[in-house]
Amino acid sequence: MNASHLRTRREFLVSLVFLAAVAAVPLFVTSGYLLGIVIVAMYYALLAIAWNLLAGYTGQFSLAPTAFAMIGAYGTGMASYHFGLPPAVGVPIAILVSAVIGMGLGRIVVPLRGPYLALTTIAFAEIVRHVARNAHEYTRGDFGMSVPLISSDRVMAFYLMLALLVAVQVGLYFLLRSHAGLYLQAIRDDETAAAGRGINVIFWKTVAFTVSGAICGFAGAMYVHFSGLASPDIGHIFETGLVLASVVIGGIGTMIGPLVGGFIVQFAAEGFREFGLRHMLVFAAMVILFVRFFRQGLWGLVKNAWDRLFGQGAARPARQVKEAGE
Amino acid sequence: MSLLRFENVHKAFGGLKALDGVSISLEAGCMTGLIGPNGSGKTTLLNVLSGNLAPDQGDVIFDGRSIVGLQPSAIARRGVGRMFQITRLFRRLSTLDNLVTSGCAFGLSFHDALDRAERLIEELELTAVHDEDGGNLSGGQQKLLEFGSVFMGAPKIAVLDEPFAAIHPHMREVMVRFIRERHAEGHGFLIVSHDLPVVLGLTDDLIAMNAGQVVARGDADTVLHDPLVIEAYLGETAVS
Amino acid sequence: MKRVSPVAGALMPTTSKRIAGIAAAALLTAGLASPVAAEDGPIPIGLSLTQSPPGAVIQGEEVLRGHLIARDIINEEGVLDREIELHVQDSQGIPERGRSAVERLIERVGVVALSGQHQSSVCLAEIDVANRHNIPYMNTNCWSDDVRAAGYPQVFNPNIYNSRVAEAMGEAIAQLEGIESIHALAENTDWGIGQAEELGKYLAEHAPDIAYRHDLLDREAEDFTPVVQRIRSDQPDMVVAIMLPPAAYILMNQLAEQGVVPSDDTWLFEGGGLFSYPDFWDNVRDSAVNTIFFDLYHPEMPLSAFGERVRDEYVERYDGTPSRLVFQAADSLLLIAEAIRIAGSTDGDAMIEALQGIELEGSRGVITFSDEPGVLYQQWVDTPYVTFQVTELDQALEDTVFVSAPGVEVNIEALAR
Amino acid sequence: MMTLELILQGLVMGVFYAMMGIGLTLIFGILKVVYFAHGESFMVGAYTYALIAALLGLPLPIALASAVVVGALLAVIVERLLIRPLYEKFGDWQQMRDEYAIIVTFGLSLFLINAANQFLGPYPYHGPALTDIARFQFGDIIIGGHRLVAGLLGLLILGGALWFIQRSFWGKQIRAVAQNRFGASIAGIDTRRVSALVFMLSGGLAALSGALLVPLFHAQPDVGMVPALKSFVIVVLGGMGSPIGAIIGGLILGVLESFGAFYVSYAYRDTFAFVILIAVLLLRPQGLFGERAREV
Repeated sequence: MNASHLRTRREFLVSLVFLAAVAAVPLFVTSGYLLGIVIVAMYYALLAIAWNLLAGYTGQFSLAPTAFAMIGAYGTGMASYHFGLPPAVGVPIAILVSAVIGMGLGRIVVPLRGPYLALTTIAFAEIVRHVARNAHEYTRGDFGMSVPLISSDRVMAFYLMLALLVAVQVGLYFLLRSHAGLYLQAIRDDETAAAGRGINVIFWKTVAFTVSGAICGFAGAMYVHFSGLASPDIGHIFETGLVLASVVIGGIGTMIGPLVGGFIVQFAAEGFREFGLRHMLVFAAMVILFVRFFRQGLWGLVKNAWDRLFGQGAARPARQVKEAGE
Repeated sequence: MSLLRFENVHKAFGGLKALDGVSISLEAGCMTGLIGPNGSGKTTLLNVLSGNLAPDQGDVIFDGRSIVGLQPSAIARRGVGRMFQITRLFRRLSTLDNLVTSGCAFGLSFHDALDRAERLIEELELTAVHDEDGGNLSGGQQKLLEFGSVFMGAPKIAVLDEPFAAIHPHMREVMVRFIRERHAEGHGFLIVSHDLPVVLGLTDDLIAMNAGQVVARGDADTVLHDPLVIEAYLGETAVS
Repeated sequence: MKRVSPVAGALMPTTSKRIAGIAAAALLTAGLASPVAAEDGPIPIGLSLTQSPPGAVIQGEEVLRGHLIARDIINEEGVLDREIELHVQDSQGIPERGRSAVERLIERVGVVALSGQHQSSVCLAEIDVANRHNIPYMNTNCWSDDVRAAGYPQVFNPNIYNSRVAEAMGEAIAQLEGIESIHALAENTDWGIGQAEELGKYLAEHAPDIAYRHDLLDREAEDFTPVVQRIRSDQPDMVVAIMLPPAAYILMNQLAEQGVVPSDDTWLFEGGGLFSYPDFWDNVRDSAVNTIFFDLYHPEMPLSAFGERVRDEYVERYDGTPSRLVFQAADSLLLIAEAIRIAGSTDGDAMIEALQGIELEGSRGVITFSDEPGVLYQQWVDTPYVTFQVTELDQALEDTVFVSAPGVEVNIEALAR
Repeated sequence: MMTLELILQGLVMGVFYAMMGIGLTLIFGILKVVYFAHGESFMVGAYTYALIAALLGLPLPIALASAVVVGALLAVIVERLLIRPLYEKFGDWQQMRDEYAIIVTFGLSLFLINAANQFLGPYPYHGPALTDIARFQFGDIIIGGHRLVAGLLGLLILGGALWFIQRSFWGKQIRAVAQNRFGASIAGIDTRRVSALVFMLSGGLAALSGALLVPLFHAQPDVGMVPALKSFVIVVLGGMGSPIGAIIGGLILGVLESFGAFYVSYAYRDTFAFVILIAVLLLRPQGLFGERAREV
């Protein structure tokens, strides 16, 4: 077994344990409010996972995850609002549309790196949001569109969202386990070297954008059928901030980090309501502190603590090898 | 018929003519050294070959077909293995994964890639850092790893840009041995280096470049005594 | 009616439930757990309003002030010998946050009624929750017709609604003399677009000679010079602004900057109820002079004893003139308190029934709710409104010139130009 | 005539955009990262001017100067606390600098917006105009009094900033660090001080831009978001790292927006910038005045 696969499998197994714990929540918690929080947390986790595929595994620092959620949301929203189509038709449309747009964007931004990519994608996200806000005849403008609920039963909605989350996580595991996972990480680490080793960089980057866009679109579509409203706020720049924060707090470039991070960010946002007015303030401060001082994220902290306690890594501290080499 | 042919290749950056009508022909299984002072156009030539730069004019024929305009990855898969002057590898993948990734990309099945990677790790004496992230390896180990990555495929020609710069003498020995063995198996080599002694230890076939042009081609004796080459190196005899 | 608190259920002290409770508490932050109100303690009422961006924070502050004042007045006597206790949640103007805020209020705090929302998009998300939990929902200031048309029996609307505003503005405009062309500028929300379109419809019917056009503006924008230039070159007889602050302030100032208003040629009609915002004169200067304002409150409007109390308290506490939002908020809470009193309990059905038949002297008139379906559903149909004209810089509301009110003809002589 | 007026109005807006953009482009120049909290320097400048001039009633020049000082100070503190690791620590940090820079400045932006909302309240503040003249009229062209005065003042300051960057001793050091941080440090340039200087300069200019615009725009917590996004656009338009490019990019964007809003759509006024951004990045990624980076 090689290291990347071992790491991926370990993280995947831990994430399965986590998801199993989440699946048990409705057995103990009947409060619709709490279930609602967990559903929204799963939405953020999905966006975080999708963004992590791009940024953490492929090195493509896109700032458009919530734009794709919005595309998905409006895909099913407009299908339902204008044509009366049910979610069973609207959601697949939403996935298709966001995947196609993801593919287009991915293909277009192939030559761009780092800050240039960040700016192009934020511009794309802002254009999508501006169109949603201003194309009133189609999108109903700033107030958004009412969308039918996928299920009036919270527990049902909960398990639908969970099913999506599990499916995405399993799908991602198989993607990362295949040679594709190695290719994406190779592109992340050095695009030129990847191309020099025969990896079709254009193709794989586009794949990453397409898959990521489709997951975001799927999540956005499910989310509006839960919340009942497709609005431009889904794509607000603050929401993008929450997604990035989820990944960073959980641990970027890991399978488990974004999943847990999405839950943490949503719970923290709700929990800080206790602070009344200051909740956004506290939350922003937390993001800064985390990224400044705990940059490996929680998963990194857990892993280090584990290694220290149970020794497996103590024999070969990575830092020393590196210092010796330089 | 030759394996690789540069036909009157031109490339300019602004007003600077980096390549000014270069024509070179290399045979299959060659072992050729490319020498020349700094800024003579060697690296630009390699970039044109590997598809990282498009020539302004001229053609590059590899294995009977023009490769101008192809993606770098496609050129690599056709059998041009490239090692960069500044070591390029996948810093957050382990040594093994670096090799396996390259192997898969060159068309091996996962299991074949794994087998070959293990053999190469042994051959290149990288066993101690088998599971270490590429970014944590020492400079010499990284160079060896990059070397191994190129040979996860079956390059018809391996292009090495300054492969021996600033690495431990023992690792250099490993590398030289490795090159000799592969050459014996039929892989061609184009070695770009300032380090004349090492190049001369490997090959007797030299190409000398200066100011974007090929100034001499032939065996070491001829090339090193060519007046143009001496002129090019004048003041640069203390080659690094 | 059975209304077992789900939270109480989850925290019941059987072993498995206790473990679940601990697990939930560990999962969430510890702060989330909070006790459910006791039967004889204060009556918890939930407020969901905007306290931080990107929502309309200024409105939220006014709504909160109105509720605080009304709470103190109501608590002087108490309701069913209990006090009213307000629980405030920040909805940030984001529908999803609003939905989660009211769920939290209902399930964690156990509020018996909801009030305070002032942004239509958030209202639309919140009323579903109120409906599901059968909790009375007092719509303090969402003007969107859709909130009414949803037809939820829990939702009561003691404020004005879009189509009525457009009608009121149209009535006043149609009576002005010499107006041949109107250029309306509306923000890109249901509210702005709805009003601009309704106004166009009304004018097409009642004053077909007036050439009417409207443009939509982005309420996030900060420079409206191009549209102002367009207006300057077209020289319409009236500009109608249907925007909210801060975009509305910026637009008005930029109209003045280009000399479009105040002028002899062009009226400005303001349809967003801006004048009564406490920061109006800090932000708008020349362009306010000779502008006609639509609003829901004017000192010449008769106030009830309750209304006067609210006004006086506001002046004393916050040193300014209260806006309509303060009265709307006070009315909202008063209605809830009265409903509890009539129902004799905090049961949802009983309160809703009480509200449906209520006849309550609010701050600005007797409030009743219509049962006609559609945009009038559970709407206070006779919501008072007023148009008035500002004639001087820094004018106080009481010194402005009263122009018209429901049933009152436009006082054309009074109008300055 | 309308054309001339649209150009003039666009140029004036362009001056303010340029004041934002020049700082962002300098930061990009020396650090090669996107700085997301730039809009909050603008916000801080707008508040400082409005509060000092309107509430304390101090003379306008003092209010303007205070805005610059507060904006510069904030930026320097941010540089010290959050940005310095970007160039002090290598290894691990190098690998996710883009991520770190974007997330930390993004979080900072969120923090400052909410701090303003918390401590200064949600009410918009209006700053007094620099002149009592309501508007200037040249033939059919009308331009607001404050707008013109502030625009000219801004132009003057832009000229000064440009001189400072291109000609002064410090400016040369900034450009040396931008070209090659390592080389500059070997040549004896204190790169820390240069970084601090760049943040001071860009924070001060953004704050001044906010102060000059507050009589037109009003200070409120998220007032900096739109200008910040616009300044990204002009930095890309002008070529990342190029101060002259930022100025010309700002002017071009101002004029394009002016025409776009007038002839195409008012509602989409703020969308044009992003379309321009994507077009530039795809067609000419080095911008109008930037140099194409050589790769490999």
